[in-house]
Amino acid sequence: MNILEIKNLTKKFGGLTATSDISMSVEKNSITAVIGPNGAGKTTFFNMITAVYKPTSGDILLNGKSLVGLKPHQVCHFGITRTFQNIRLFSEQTVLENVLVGMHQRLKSHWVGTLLHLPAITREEEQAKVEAYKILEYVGLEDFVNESAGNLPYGAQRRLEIARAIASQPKILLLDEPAAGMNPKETKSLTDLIHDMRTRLNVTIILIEHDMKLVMEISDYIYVLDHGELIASGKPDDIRNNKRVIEAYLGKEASSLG
Amino acid sequence: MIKTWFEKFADNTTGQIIFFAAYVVLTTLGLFLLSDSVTAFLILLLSLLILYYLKLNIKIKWALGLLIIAVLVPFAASQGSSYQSFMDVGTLVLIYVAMSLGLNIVVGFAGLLDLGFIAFFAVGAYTYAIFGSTQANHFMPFGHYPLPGDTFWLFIPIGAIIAAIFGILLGIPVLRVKGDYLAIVTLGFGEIIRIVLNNMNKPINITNGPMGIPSIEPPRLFGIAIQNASQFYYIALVIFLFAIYIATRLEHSKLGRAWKAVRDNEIAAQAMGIPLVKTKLAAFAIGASFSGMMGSVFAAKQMYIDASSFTYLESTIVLVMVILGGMGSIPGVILGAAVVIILNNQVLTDISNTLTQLSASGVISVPDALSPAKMQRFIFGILLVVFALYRTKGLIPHKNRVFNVSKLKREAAAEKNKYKDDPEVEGSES
Amino acid sequence: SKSGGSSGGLTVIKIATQTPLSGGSATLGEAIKNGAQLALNDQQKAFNKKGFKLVLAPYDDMADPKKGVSNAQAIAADKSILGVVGHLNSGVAIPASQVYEQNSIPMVSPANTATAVTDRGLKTVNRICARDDFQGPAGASYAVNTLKAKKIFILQDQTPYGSGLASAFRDEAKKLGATILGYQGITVGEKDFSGVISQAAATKPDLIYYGGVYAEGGLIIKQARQQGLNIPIMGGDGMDSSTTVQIAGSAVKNVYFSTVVGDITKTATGRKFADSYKATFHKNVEGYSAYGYDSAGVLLKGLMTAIDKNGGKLPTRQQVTTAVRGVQNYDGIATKVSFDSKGDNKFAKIYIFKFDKAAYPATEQTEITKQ
Amino acid sequence: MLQQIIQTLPQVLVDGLTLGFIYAVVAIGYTMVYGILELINFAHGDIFMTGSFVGAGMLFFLLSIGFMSSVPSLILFIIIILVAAIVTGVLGVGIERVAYRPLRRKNAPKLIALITSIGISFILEDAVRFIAELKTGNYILTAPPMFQHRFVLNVHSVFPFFNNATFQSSFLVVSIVTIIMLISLDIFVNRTKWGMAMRAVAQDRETASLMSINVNRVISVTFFIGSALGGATGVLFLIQYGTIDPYIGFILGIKAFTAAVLGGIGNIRGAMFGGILLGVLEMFAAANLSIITNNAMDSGYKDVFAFIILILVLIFKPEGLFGKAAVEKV
Amino acid sequence: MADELSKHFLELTHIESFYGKIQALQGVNLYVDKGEIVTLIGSNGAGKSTTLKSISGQVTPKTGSILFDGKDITKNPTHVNAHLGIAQVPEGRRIFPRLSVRENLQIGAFAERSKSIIAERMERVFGYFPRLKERLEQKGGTMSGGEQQMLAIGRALMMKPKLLMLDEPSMGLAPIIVEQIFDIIKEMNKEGMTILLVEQNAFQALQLADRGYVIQTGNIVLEGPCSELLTNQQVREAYLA
Ligand SMILES: Nc1ncnc2c1ncn2[C@@H]1O[C@H](COP(=O)(O)OP(=O)(O)OP(=O)(O)O)[C@@H](O)[C@H]1O
Ligand SMILES: Nc1ncnc2c1ncn2[C@@H]1O[C@H](COP(=O)(O)OP(=O)(O)OP(=O)(O)O)[C@@H](O)[C@H]1O
Ligand SMILES: CC(C)C[C@H](N)C(=O)O
Ligand SMILES: [Mg+2]
Ligand SMILES: [Mg+2]
Repeated sequence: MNILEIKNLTKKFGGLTATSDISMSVEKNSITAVIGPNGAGKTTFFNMITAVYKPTSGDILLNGKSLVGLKPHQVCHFGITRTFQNIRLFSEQTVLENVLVGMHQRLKSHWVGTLLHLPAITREEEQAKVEAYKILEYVGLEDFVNESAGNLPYGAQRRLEIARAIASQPKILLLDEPAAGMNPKETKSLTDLIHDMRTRLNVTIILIEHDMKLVMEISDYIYVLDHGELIASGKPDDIRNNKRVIEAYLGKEASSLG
Repeated sequence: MIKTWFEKFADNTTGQIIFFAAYVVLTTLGLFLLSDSVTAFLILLLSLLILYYLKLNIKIKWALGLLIIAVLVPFAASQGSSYQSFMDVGTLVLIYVAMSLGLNIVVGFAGLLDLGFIAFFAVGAYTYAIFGSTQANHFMPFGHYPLPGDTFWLFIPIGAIIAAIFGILLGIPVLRVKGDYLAIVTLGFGEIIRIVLNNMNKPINITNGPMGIPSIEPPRLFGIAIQNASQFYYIALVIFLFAIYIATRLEHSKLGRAWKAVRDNEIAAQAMGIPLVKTKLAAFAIGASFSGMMGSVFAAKQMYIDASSFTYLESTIVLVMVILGGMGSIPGVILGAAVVIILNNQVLTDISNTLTQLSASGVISVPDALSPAKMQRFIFGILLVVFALYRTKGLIPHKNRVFNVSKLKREAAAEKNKYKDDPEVEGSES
Repeated sequence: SKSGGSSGGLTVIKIATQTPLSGGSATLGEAIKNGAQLALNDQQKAFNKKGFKLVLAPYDDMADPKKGVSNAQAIAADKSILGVVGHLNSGVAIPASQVYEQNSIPMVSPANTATAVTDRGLKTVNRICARDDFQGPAGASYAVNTLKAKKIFILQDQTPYGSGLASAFRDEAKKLGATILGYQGITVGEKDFSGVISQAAATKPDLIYYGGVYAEGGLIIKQARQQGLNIPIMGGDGMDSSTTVQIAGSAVKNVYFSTVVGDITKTATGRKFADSYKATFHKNVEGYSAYGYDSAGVLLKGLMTAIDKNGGKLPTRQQVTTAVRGVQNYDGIATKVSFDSKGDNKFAKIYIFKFDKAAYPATEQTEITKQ
Repeated sequence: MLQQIIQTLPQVLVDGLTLGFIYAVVAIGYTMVYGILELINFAHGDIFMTGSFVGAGMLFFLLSIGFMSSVPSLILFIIIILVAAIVTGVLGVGIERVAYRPLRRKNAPKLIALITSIGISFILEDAVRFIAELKTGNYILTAPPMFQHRFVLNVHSVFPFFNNATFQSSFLVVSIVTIIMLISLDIFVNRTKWGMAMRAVAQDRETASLMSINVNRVISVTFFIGSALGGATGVLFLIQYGTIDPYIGFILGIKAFTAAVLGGIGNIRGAMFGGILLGVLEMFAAANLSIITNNAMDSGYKDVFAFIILILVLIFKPEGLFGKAAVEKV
Repeated sequence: MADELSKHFLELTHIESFYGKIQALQGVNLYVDKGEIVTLIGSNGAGKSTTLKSISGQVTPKTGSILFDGKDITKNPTHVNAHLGIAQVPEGRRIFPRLSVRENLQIGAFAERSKSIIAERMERVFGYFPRLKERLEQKGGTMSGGEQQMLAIGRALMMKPKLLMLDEPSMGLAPIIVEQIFDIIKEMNKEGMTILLVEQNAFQALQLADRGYVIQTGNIVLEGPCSELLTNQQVREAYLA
């Protein structure tokens, strides 16, 4: 069953067409990769799904419902969250607080209730903290609970972005270059984490990544963009050997690597 | 040496309590005996700061703090002739603290720079002033004004609500404008409100224009008219406590986290499901309502208001209180407001009076152009620069809440954990 | 630091002044303070004889109502203060006097012309100057009847004083049959008023009236002349300052103002005062210098009466308050003073002055007494 | 009604331009400092004020030297404006050193500099007041008239529906000097390396220094230029209005800052345009608001009018008239 | 110390650097000879970036000394070091977001006066990254992540430095561009530029460089020719996976 359906999505910045007429469908509970050369339009594609940008034309359907025209926070309410290529943490706040913010949309408390000291709300807050801690344990950040997010090493910040995103219990999780700035060993554990998230959390994952080893290893399906256009799609093995993809993106060496 | 002693002291609760009790008793006694001494008054107030730094149970701290400000300070001060003067400064401190707490929500928590905050204070003040004097007769088709002083109490919530509405009105342009552009929009808004209030004596006379509104009814409680600073002190105290309660409760609530998230990174905040518009408007409305409440108190206390109390300079002074105290830090903001008010309305006046007396009696001689009576703002300016340079993050900088990790760990271990393969209960999860 | 006590065996009595000593209208505020200081100096001996020493306690109200109230509380706390001379701005005097009333501190104002100052019926509040509902109409009748102005354009500075005065002027001028071509507000602190002036010029008035203070008034005069408006310009007591001439320069010719203080240099005592003022403060007298002096004089007169009534002992504030209100036929250098039941001065007069040349003081044209 | 508005239009324009020019140059001071430090330099209005006092002081001093009174006023003026510009320029650099650089070094939060700037503003106001009072006994100074020759712009004979406008030769001086200042500054910032360095420092100080840019020097130069312009404008103000006091910087500062934002803060041309626009709008409102609203609002509302226009502009163009929307790449 | 001048082009002796109270470097010793490519590898938070920042002057070391080209530069401000010929491609690209691509490149050659030399260098950068030439007037901040990385490298090349320090240049780049970047580094090095490279992609870095250092929690734990490091068991386990 397809959870997400992209129809002829186009985005123009002035004279520049960042994505052009892209269509794809993402199966529920799959891991889908979007790859392509720099400036191909991958991040722009994520930005349209999460309503950061409004598409110039085309449609985005989540379980058949269109997301176009929603506000970014509404998209989150519909069950799509993301991480950012340029890390965007709440850097002044602690690691745990970052995760708590991720839970925002599923906490029920209203501020009036908070002021009235309603026991239900106090309880919810307590549980939220414990769950946030569990999530930090899950991504391996339990030693940084009270650290300011901005002071974490790069790789840890990336994992915190993931933790914050899964805190909202999304149906679809978009990861924009999650392995950037990680060494191979760290990338390996990230790969395991992504795998585990899919099975354990029942989440559909779409990721952008330039690390072909990771991409080839975990994706069920790959879409390749170049200059805003979809130039190929298929299973990892098809993509690995696709001439056009090798030429535009992989290069000879890298394709032999994965 | 000193450090180790200090560390030991920090762990010794009884020691601290004894020390603190001794301090409070002594200084209370000090003020009681030297009843007109500003120094004695300030040293007693210092106990609150000491209390803040003591490592005691938070509830005990609150109880002690309340005891000091609600009982000891007024009692000790009441012995001297400066009683009303001290209580007047105390009332002003409380008024401005509540306003600063409101502005702190807007600037400190939500990160929206506001240079027109005094407008909400003005709105609250005028609301009571108009109906608490004969002014309303000019345009209200029904009713008889002034409303009796007993209705004052109603005007505290009314002031809050009207100010909140104005907060939302201001918020609407904010939805698009960012950063320092916002600062200028709010500045403009503040000036618009002031000028309009100052000109609304025609075509219909609503605010009596530049002439201001005199003879505002004093509040009445059980038939007693409240007119003394020492009485207003308690009204302001109650609202102040209310404001602190709201501010601290909200800081660590879902809404508080949303504010800070919006402040730190709007795009990420939205992506996490935080509605930008609603969150910002809530900050403006709640922040404004603190000012609105205190506005009514201010009008009743002054018994006369005109637009000159609500200038742009006032807005910046409230902002100075917030930044000086430490943005986003509730204790800091309280200290910031207290320092600014006490400096301006008590310490500097006192110093300049002393110097004036000295120069009058020929002890020191200064040319008239440099007469100490004219120096207050100058000294205040120097102090601001010095404070800012030496406490760059504010007097009491904001600290992130520290979570009890071991407790969280224990609780996480005790509960069912879907993020973990639990060997014992394996299979029980479906 | 605030307690009274004695000095050289004399009991100290303090008289406070509360006026703006900093900010835009400090010239006038300081003139009042200095005037009061001189009065204390002059009467020191008489009080010393009775065993008292007079000390002036100047407070800076910064023309800010909040500050005025805080200072008033501080004044109330200083038990050796038995009276206040001040304020300059009615907007500050009104809230501050609520505190004086609660503490029975007599206040004598040299300058607060707004009606609400005494109309609230406070026992402690007195003034030696005329009220705006006298000053405004007096100015209007002079403008309409003497200067024959038929078409008048009015400007005001949107302060309690300026707008109160201007509206009193407007109402009377209308009554006397003049046409009001416009009634416009300006902003205190600005320097460019050409906008409203060109509006005024377009309406071709015979006279421009300005309710406000010299800082803006002087510029309005100058800028009106620059736009070719050589008609008479008139103002109130706020223009009664040497600074008006400094600012407007030669443009000040053909400017009239009504004021509450007459030309003190007409009398010998007045001239003596001006000289000793100059000798003490190295400044020329302002209109309000003499009123500062007379206000303090009235206050000291009341104080002396209270001392005598109290058998030569230090009187209470209540006693001084009553005595001050009871002052009758006090002869000051600038005005005679008798307080009525509200604290207004029965002898308060309005004087009309005209600048014939760029020099201060201006020439007195006439004095108007309330019927 | 319309007729009256049109009649006064030439005069309103002349006066509006005069005021607008002054706003424009002061606005540039704000915009430059803002552009480089993202700091609203509240003290800038007071630097402007100090400039006017330095100019007045110089003028009195020069006139007191016997032979100087026979020197043509244009030369006097040039000396005065240069001295005032240099003094305030140095003052600006000094303020930056004392009040802002230490904060930068300590990595203080951005807003804390707001406090030092407000503090400096209080200090400057009172310091100038003390000095002026000490020297002259009065802190309201009126300069001996310069450039007082009156011109009548005879528009009426060409377009009978206009009234004539009058102006003084000072108007010409103000216009010419500001236009020279504006153009040279525009060239400096947009055409020279310094300008690029300023913008780079504004956007990312650390990386700018990696590009061999001496960040502190660039900031000092910016403060020098911004403050010198402010000080020079103070002299223009003195020439135009004749009377100054230590508080002129406050209101003018707010207005100029508003103008800077209206034009798009950080943008030099925006500040120029914003200043001129604000001056003209304000003058127009002062002259015509009561006519337009049929006396419901008098000219006391002129600032309300100006601020409403500002807010409207920002609602539809949140980055100001000349500002470019800063798209944030996500 | 100054009299026993280093024989190395760049030499760090016992460098300790701090962020406030947090100590990031615990006494780093490292040298680079003229014409070498040296790589610094280590896991997240080990102190690689801090080492580069200490050399360029963005972080001032508390103790220790840094000698460059015969001069003591330990306490030099950043811009002075840049004048001496030290360029750094910073972590996270640090493009000037509101300058155009052209201006971003021009500012790289800030110290260079000659217009023709600047133009020449710019042409060369375009040769490597044609995308930049296509987008000359685009604001730096709106470029895609990888495009920004190219711009950051191009900007550093515009300086024509004596020592080029690259902090994870391959981050966010397409595999095909990564190959190209490594080629460019080689080429620059051939022309006489000394290079200090920080990379997560340790395998490729070690293949390219002459010598390598491994840093762990602020300490250099291993150093040697790359051929040795590539075969070192510890290194293979920790960084080559
Ligand atoms: N706001 C914008 N304005 C103008 N151009 C833009 C904007 N955002 C992106 N672009 C351009 O659109 C193209 C696609 O950008 P995008 O960020 O989607 O690339 P990408 O595929 O994510 O690349 P990378 O792998 O380097 O991150 C790029 O050429 C970029 O310069
Ligand atoms: N601005 C900062 N404030 C506080 N601590 C910092 C800061 N920058 C780095 N650190 C800390 O200093 C240590 C070294 O960081 P550094 O950035 O040098 O590591 P790195 O080796 O470059 O890591 P990465 O591979 O993640 O880039 C880390 O523990 C990090 O958390
Ligand atoms: C000096 C004057 C401006 C004071 C004025 N008469 C007032 O009552 O405020
Ligand atoms: Mg991208
Ligand atoms: Mg790094």
